[in-house]
Amino acid sequence: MSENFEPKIVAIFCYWCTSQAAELAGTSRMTYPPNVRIVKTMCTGRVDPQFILWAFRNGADGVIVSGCHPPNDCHYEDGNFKWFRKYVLLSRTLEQAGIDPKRLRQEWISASEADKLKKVLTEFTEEIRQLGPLNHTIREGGV
Amino acid sequence: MGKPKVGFYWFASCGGCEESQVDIAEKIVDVINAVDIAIWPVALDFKDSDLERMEDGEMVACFLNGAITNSEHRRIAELFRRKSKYVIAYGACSYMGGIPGLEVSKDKKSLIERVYIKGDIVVNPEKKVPVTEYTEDGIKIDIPEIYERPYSLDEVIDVDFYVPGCPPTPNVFLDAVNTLLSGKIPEKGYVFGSRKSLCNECPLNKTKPEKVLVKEFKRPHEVILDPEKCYLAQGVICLGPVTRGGCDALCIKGGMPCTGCFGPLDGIKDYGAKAISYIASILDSKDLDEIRRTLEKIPDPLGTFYRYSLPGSLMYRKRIGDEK
Amino acid sequence: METRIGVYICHCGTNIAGKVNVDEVREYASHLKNVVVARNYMFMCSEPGQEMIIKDIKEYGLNRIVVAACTETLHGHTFREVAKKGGLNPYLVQMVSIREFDSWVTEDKVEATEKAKSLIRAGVYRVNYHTPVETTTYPVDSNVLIVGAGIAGITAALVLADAGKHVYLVERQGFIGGNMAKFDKTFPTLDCASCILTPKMSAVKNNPNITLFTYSEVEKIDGFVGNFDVTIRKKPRYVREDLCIGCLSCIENCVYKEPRFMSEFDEGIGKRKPVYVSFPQAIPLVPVIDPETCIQFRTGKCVQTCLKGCPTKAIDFSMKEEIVKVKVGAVIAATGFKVFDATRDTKYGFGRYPNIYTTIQMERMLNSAGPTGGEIRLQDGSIPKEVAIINCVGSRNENFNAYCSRVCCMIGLKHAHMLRDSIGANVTIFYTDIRANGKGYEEFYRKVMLEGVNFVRGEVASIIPSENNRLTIVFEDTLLSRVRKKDVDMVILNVGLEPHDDWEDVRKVLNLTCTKEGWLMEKHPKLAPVTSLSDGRFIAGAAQFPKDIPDTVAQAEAAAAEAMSLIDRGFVESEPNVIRIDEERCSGCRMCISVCPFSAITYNEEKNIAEVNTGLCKGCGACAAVCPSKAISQNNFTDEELYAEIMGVLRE
Amino acid sequence: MKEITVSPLTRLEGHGKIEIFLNDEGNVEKAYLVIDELRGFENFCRGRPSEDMPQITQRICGVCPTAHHTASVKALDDLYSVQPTTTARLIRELMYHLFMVEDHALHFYILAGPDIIVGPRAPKEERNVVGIIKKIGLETASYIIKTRKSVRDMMQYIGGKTVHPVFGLPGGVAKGLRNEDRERLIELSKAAKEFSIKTLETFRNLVLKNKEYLDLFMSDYYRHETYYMGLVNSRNQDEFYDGPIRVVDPRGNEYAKFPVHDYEKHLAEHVEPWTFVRFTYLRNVGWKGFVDGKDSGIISVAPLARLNVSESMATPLANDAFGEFYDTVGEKPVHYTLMNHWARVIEILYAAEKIEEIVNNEDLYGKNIRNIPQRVNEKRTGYGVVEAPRGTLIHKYVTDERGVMVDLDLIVATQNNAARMSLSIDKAAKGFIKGGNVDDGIINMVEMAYRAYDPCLACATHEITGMHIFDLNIRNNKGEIIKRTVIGD
Repeated sequence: MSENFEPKIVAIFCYWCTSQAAELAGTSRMTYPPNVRIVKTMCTGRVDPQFILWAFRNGADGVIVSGCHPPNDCHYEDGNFKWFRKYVLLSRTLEQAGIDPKRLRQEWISASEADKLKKVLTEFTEEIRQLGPLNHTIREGGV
Repeated sequence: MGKPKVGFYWFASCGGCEESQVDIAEKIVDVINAVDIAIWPVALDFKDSDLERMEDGEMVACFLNGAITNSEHRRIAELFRRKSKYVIAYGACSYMGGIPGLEVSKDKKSLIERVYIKGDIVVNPEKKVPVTEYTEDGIKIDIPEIYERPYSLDEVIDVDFYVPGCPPTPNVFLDAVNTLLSGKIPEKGYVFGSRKSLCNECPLNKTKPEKVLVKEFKRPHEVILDPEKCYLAQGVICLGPVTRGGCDALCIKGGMPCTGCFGPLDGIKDYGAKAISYIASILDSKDLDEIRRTLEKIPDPLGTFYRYSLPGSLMYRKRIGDEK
Repeated sequence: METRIGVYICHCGTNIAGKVNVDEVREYASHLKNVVVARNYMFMCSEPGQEMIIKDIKEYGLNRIVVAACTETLHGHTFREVAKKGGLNPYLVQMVSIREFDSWVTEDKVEATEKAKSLIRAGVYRVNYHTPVETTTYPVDSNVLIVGAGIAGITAALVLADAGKHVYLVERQGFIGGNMAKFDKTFPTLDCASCILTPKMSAVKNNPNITLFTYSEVEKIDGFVGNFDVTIRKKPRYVREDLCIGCLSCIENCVYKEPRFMSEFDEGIGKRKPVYVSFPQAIPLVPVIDPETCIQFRTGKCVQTCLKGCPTKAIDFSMKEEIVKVKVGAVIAATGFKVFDATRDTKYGFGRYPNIYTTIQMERMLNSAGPTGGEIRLQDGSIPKEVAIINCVGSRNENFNAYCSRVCCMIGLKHAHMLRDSIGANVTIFYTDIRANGKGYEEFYRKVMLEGVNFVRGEVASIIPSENNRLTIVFEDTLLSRVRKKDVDMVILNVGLEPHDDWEDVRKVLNLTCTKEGWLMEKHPKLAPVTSLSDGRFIAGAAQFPKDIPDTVAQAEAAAAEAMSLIDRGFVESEPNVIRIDEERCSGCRMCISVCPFSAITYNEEKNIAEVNTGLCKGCGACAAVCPSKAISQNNFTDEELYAEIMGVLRE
Repeated sequence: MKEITVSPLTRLEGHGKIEIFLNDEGNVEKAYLVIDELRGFENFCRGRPSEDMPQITQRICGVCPTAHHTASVKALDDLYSVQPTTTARLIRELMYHLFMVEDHALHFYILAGPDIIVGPRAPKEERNVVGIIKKIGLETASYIIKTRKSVRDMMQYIGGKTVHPVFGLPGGVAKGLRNEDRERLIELSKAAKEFSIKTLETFRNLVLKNKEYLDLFMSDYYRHETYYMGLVNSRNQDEFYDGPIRVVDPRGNEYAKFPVHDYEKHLAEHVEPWTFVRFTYLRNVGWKGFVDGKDSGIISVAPLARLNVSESMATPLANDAFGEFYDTVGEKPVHYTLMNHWARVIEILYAAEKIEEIVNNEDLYGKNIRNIPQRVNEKRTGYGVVEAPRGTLIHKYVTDERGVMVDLDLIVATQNNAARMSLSIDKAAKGFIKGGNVDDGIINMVEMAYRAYDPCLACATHEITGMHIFDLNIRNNKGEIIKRTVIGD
């Protein structure tokens, strides 16, 4: 693993909880590694496992998905559970396929937990740095 | 102008694709009358040399089945690409990698050891294993370079159309042949078969409740399935919703759920991921531990959801040439 | 049409420009594919900033806008309006947060600049796939459905009716008033419950804007916010409301001379006849005939003295169930609570030994209109001298309900006071903690203490009968850490509050969410306590969680105000992020229907496809994630937009 | 001197190549059958649920999927200690015998047919289906195609799919038959029987009445005296679905008879570095290299072997044909490789008679088609065996307590024949190629030596990825490829 390896991390956050926490982290001027790039969906229930694989395929070394705390915080009743179920099954599949499941992280971060967001993102970036690059080349062709 | 020339060929495959072509039965006479089969190893004694002698683009179409697993396959595939106007990936192995594509997730070294040294009844005290270049008493035998993993055809050459199925049904094969003969050439990347999923043509779809929510996924040998009721609604994994139709729901009519050999529908980037998405989503639980426990009972997600499509999936992205 | 993108990078004073090299970023952005113009500016949200964009739209023929500034939450609306003014569909704008998600959270300037580039790249890739989104508006029906006619439902109904809205008030019991109608006095003011409730009940009856459905249940609610279609099932009471004059002579003339059957209203300590009213001032004052106990229904051979005695011949044994359909714009759920069934916790001996009552039975006993006429007597007819009140029965207990039922402490204090006051009994309250945190509550607690009521901080282990029909309470005195015993004549179990047994069904019919115990869920525990997660459906009273009368009334008024706010606006705007279903691709597999939390998708059997009601769709996109046929796409969050954005943040 | 490349080899199920080395006189020094790819079924089946094995392992071969499917399901029965119900077993057997009829017919008419019907040395443009049609007439050809189709349609009805059926589950089958199916089945069984009688007649007319052919069939170039192996029933009669494995020595005496659970005691595999196929041989006789005779453990399987291990056939017409076969050839066991073709058509007749028997069995139409296996909470091992058209096929599975595969061993028919096939290639090449003279007809006669086994190299190389490039290289004794000549030029 090269010394100057900078992991690329995609963070998919739900609009109502974790994106708001990320905004709060911003307004509170909390810093975390710039490796993390946030992509928003309305709900983690919208997250299709294809997005995760697409991110890995396009060069992500780690992907984190975070939504509202279960059981009741989800703005759409139980989107967080829907994501969690997909996450559990996808994680096991990644492991079988030889992709370290640690590269896909799942969190619950509420709108008020900017400190947790900072901690998790910092930790995750470090963890992926330790794991090293996921050597997958980009395939030709666009979307 | 003579009859259009077509070719059939096999790479790493099981022969089921050829069977499916032979299974058009009496219609084979029509096909033979309509086209000039330039190469078809299962039935005709034309050789590679006949292929090499052809002009570039001399064949209108070739139907290539089987995955690409060695340098010889690749050479022949490239030859077909040159000689043929349209290349059709025929069958699940060629289209998506197929069942032997599951090999992708395994370690090749352990395989060699398992098969040739530790095989259950192998007697091999000298630990001889096959080599790619064997020399003895001035005799030299070459074996083509075997790739680290199987590839779907479009990972190796440009493919125009796809005929799905493991194997394709005779009907979908005939559809492809007739479409091409009619001159109504579909757009590049077209996959023959239905535009809709298996559910659309499944005889059990009408028995499916409006909401399908499952408390537990059962394995087919653990229960007696009601053949008159949607298998998914009975808690058995059926990949009908995520699988292209056009197969006439043969497995369903045979009393078993769909395992996905026709592959994904248009616009789906990764079959297995999409299957995971809906299977996981219909699990009826709002308890994190219970979710883990219940999903743990699906013993083999990779083999279940990527049974036919692992090499061509988003999971793997190393292409030929990237290996070295 | 050719895609022409304009990229606008805001300095936000030094908030962004202090960390991000905005010129470098602009230069970078200007070379991205399809970008026609890229600019940076001090304050993009300012009037000149906005004007700049509008001018560019016209001048450069822009058809997509990327604004790299603060966040969507903060200024998304602003820039959508800008696009609109420039003649573009507002959803052809993509906001990229390079302040909250970059300059404010990144230490290093170079890194912040690089990150800004990648975020803008993602925005540019994404905006290529944006399509115009049209929202629609729907008119709102001005009628309101209120489910449950306890004090919460009654209050909300009156507020709305007084404002000129028409209310359909549905009560499953034969008479309105709910639990409050059973009470004798209310804490801490000790005013008579019926004195304050009865006028409101009459007002409900007399208000032309209120249509009252008693002995009725809501069968289902179709439609969506502003346009609900409600189906109400009226059970037959066998006394016709249109003919009955409320003289109650049918009850008097019943073949049963004496009441013989357990009265539900009296919580099992009083009796009624097969034809009955809950209490003499019941609203509506139209008796109900109980077919389970009425001889005519059981044998078909009654002499029907009730009918003979009825001056208007209002009794009609052939009445059938009736289905009524109404249209409303909003729904208020005020379905109330039930009390904990004290037999479930066997250590209290409730139901097995005499002289053990629940608080709600005590309310009936204390009530002068109740079965005992307000007399407190032991079963042998004597007056109890020693009474124990045991708090937290079924509450604050992991085996039953972990939560505090909030009202019991005050009820216990009230009963202690009333028992001392009326019969001079010696009262001991066994408590866990006394919680008296309302207006005047602590003062009342102090007053009762000074009156000589005994307080024992104790955990009751068991109640067993002892000599002379007395009861022995074995308890741990938690202050002394000692097991003690006390003999009493009567025990009052201060039972907690619970959701109704059929809360799951109610929840489904009303399409609301519940906590795991079954309490209705509010949209936000603090900021939206009367709004539910389903648009146009509001919640009031103890159905949400145990609460006392003042809180219940306040919440009911708030729910009424919320409903009114919706109605008076007159229209609802559809959610922009709704989904669309492509008929050509849909295979009718129904996975989307299985995951939709809002029942917005239905199955069209004839066409074998799924169809969405965009009025019900809230735009979570769960179905789009699931759809195995890629037939569903979510506005502003299509697969292509998200793939492009993910690719954008990753590509160098 | 010339070098000959024939690629791909044709009209077989599988993939590999033949390397022939010539000495200075242009005679064959040594010929190798080389199989050159790795498919890894024994690798990637690990970690898969055992109940998926019938559907996964059959992807080894699309020509004989029913054989793998059935061997696999039987291994699962054993693994879960559950017996199929009477009805289920009959359904499986019905499917299996239908499969035997169509598969043997495919080989006889389509794959090997050109050699027999059109002629070994006919021009290659004619050595195919079209040539056959020309020779036998469109009407007869249509009859063959239609009969085969009706058999395969029935297989689809029973098994879900013809190629890669889905119906097998431990303890039974997924789908039962109904009383309404009876008429169609009886009709089909009659058609199959008629077809099999006609096929035997065709063989008699083409080969037995043609001295040139008969001489070729009984040519020493195609003869090896080896051991033979196959399943038999309790009366030592040819059996496809179940039974003990019987081995006879080159003289025809019983050498061993054992249940499949004991296969590890009796069989062993030899590895050569120049090919990916493993060579099965008799462990207790031992590996003596590529030689035949009583002291060499090389065995042979497939139709000829099955007849050789049998004392008679269980059905009357097939038994008559069995008698005729041994009387005509005049030895037992018969050691001529090409006699596999005759044995094959006798087996078609046998299978057809069995079908007739099964469809008239009332139990076939029963409702009880599954016994549910008891949950296994322990590591288990299960064995399954069938006679595939191409010979004895063994599946052995080892699972963990969840019923997930931790290990498996597959002994496939062509693997059992691999050593003898190498002998055949070598012997035929040495016999036919003299003084460097090679032409298309000669090469085809070498190819006929392996084709008679109806080899399924896809099967043989289940551990091998891919197949189908079947080169024929002829080199000098220094191993150099000398000159490139293309057959047919």
